[in-house]
Amino acid sequence: MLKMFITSIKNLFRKPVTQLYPYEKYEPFDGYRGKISWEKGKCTFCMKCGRACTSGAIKILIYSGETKEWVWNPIQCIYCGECVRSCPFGALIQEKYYASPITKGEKLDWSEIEKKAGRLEDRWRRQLRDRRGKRKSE
Amino acid sequence: MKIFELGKAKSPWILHYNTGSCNGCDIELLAVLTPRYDVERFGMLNKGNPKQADILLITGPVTKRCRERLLNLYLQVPEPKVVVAVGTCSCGGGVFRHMYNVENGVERVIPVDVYVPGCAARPQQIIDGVVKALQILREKGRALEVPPHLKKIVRGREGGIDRESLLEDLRRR
Amino acid sequence: MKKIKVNQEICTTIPMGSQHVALPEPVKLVFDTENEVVKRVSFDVSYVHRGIEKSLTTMYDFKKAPYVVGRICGICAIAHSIACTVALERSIGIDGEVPDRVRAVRMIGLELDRLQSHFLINGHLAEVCGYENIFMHLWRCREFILDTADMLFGNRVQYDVVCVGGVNRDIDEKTGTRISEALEEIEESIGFMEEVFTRDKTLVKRLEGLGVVSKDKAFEYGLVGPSARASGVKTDCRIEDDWGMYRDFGLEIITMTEGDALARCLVRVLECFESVRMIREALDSTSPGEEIQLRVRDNPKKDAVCRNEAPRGELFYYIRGTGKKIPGRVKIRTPTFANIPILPHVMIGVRYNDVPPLLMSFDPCLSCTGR
Amino acid sequence: MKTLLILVFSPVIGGLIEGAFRKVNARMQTRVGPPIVQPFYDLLKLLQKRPILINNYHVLMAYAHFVLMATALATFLLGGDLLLVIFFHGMSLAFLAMGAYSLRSAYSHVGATRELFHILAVEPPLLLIAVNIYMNTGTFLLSDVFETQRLVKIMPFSFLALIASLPGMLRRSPFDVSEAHQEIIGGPEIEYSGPFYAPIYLAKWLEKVLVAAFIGIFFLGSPLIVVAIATSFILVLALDNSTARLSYWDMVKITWVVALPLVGANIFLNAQGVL
Repeated sequence: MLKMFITSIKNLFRKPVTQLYPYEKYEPFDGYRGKISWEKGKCTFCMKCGRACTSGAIKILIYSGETKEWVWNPIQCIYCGECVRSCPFGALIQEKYYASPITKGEKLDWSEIEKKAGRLEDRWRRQLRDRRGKRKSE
Repeated sequence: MKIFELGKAKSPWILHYNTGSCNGCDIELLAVLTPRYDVERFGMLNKGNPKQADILLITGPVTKRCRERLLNLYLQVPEPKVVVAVGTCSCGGGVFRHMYNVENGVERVIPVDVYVPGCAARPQQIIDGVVKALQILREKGRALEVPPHLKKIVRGREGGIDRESLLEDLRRR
Repeated sequence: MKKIKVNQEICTTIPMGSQHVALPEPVKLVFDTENEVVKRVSFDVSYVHRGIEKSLTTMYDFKKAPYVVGRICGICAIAHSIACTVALERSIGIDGEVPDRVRAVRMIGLELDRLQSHFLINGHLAEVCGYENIFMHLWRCREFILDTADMLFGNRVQYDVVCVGGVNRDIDEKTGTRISEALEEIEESIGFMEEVFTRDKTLVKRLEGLGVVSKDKAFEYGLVGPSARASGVKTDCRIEDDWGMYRDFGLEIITMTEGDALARCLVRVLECFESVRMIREALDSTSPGEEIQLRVRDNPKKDAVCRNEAPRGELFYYIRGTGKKIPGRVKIRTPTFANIPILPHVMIGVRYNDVPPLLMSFDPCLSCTGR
Repeated sequence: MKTLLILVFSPVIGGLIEGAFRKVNARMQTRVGPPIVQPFYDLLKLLQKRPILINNYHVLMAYAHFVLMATALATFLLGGDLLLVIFFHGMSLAFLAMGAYSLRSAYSHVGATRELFHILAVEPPLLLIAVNIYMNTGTFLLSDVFETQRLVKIMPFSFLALIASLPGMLRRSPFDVSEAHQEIIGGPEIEYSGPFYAPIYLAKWLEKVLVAAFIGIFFLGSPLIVVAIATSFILVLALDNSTARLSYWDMVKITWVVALPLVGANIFLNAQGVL
């Protein structure tokens, strides 16, 4: 009790330990598991990252033609880094900066994208099955 | 008046509710109050009382038992109020998405204004989120200043939001 | 249970929860009090049930399981991850091949987690006693531990470092030396914590003799972890089911005999010293550069259990392997689940203002219990 | 004119004292803390919130609490009767408790009961101090008391008794039982919100000014008056930061055991003519 009393009074004349965060820039440690960045050139759309993702934050939309899309949802990701480790081509890199908060307007409609990805995957699977069936019948 | 404008976004009192998160974000929320980050710089106090709160910080993917409590808390906070979903699981479910006892995220129950990502959200991210929430709080405060001759109409329209109808809506889902 | 007659007419019913400042988690306690003395308690702990056990047998394959079970509880996340991983490894049959370096890294993770958890709960306990300054000081000290974790594993709370067959990242020598420096600072702050919980008059006055659990009672109710050790029960799963190298390092089990709230705090404080020693031993015994991840080819096929000592006590995992990617059954028994039944018994006869410290001294983690 | 000045300036000074309290408290916990004008921001915000009414009586009691606290302060500063000041102060706290009893909230009831114990703990030492002042000055009328210089010289033990009951009066740990944030979340004021919470918030400032004035009585005519007030407040804050909260029974016991004998000793010594 007495010690804390003296410490409290001493603290009055010491510098506070607070980091004035938004005004003072903060640099995360090296190796902090932050945002995931994607390089288009290296990606082959093998879907390994999507399958490795625990929380389903990566969806790959493969439309009928050559148009393919890699979607990552920052507010669904749990930042475990499993997708980065699973990528065989090094197309995914984990930056050391954390994602910033977003407002209502900037948010992706994730359930819509989930549905869409599911539909596209189903179609793609069906096509694959049909092709295999054709090959077998031949 | 300009002097009234000052008070709008300078003293957010927070209410924290855990709707089934892993405690990770909750302890980071407590850590935000401690000397290293000290959000009392922005006048933020952990009031823990919905009637005196301005900002609701909600963690967790909203389990089915929690949602009525969450709605109750939301309705008890006087306007203007801002809802901040802290952490991945309150934004969209995170790893709990599509589990059987979970509503995927806070937005399914009450309107959310700011989404703070991260699992668990860092104190820096939470501070960023609160700063963003303060801007929204200021805007919402302005929207409340309705001219007096329109007040009657507005009040009539807002009377439509009552607890029973919202609960009914929840049950139907 | 002590039978005390409750006069309904002069009773004040005080609900606590599911939202309350002293509770970071949703739990509802209803107290019937007479003149602020608790006469009857009822508990409701299942606000946070999310269905994780079920989802592990339907949604996620076993390689994702360590990440999912880490989200059961953010305070003892790595304890869950390790228990799950070890159980899975035993089920696959590769637990003998796990290299020493992996065990060491896992031990460092677990002990860091224990340190921060003990700091957290002791600080929070001081806060609910109305001693805000200690809360601020202990949590300031806790930031050193979190910084160390941030440096090592890349996150402050959810380390996510454990995977089936190894760990995700190794500790290189440069970081190793930096940790040894940080450990000294941490040890200093543990010394501060010890001084507070032994010397500070008002805090000791409030906690001493509060919620006494005798050794027999502790056996009877099957208490685990620091709560059991404070009553004199010598139990520690790190020794009993050693997945790491605790037996080699000679881990000491700290016990006390008083069994009150203060003893529970002091057990935690003394355990912190032991944890620091374990981290030092683990850092010195192995060197980086070895293989840190085994290739896992098989699926879990046997029944396996793992008992791990989480910061709150014994954590039990049972996994039934079926030879498929998804296990047939996952059963989790968490420490708080064992510690809750005694709470109504010790709370009766206590003044309402002593209830939050008493509750916090058992270190309840409802996210674990609800799952 | 003087009345008007007091009415305008005392809340401003009270707000600044409250802000300084929060700032110093934060610095003692090695934090930066809010800006010193933070209480004014809080008040402005509270006035702009959408009102939520629970019952009329509840709100009436909040205003009664504020008005009586303001009356107590005005009586004090305008040189009224010291006994009246203490009576108004106690009455105002009682109104807060009565407002809290008008609801069905359990926390509110517990808080109100504790508030009553609070009055029980704090008012007797104050009354005895007033009696001691009467002994030395021959009057309860403050305008006459103001003319006496440096009361602290002849009644040092009474001053110590006042310091001992300060944590109780300012609701600081170890005696912050009535608002006990971690137990009953603010106690009697829990159900007030928005503009109805504002009078209670203001009354808190006024109470601080009242306490400061009470300390000031002992140092009248001395240049140290401001220093004395500031030091005693800092001591209270340091005590707040070095103790845990005790129960309400301990509060009554400790305040009485420490403060009452001190005043009694002073009265005895004054009667004997030693001091």
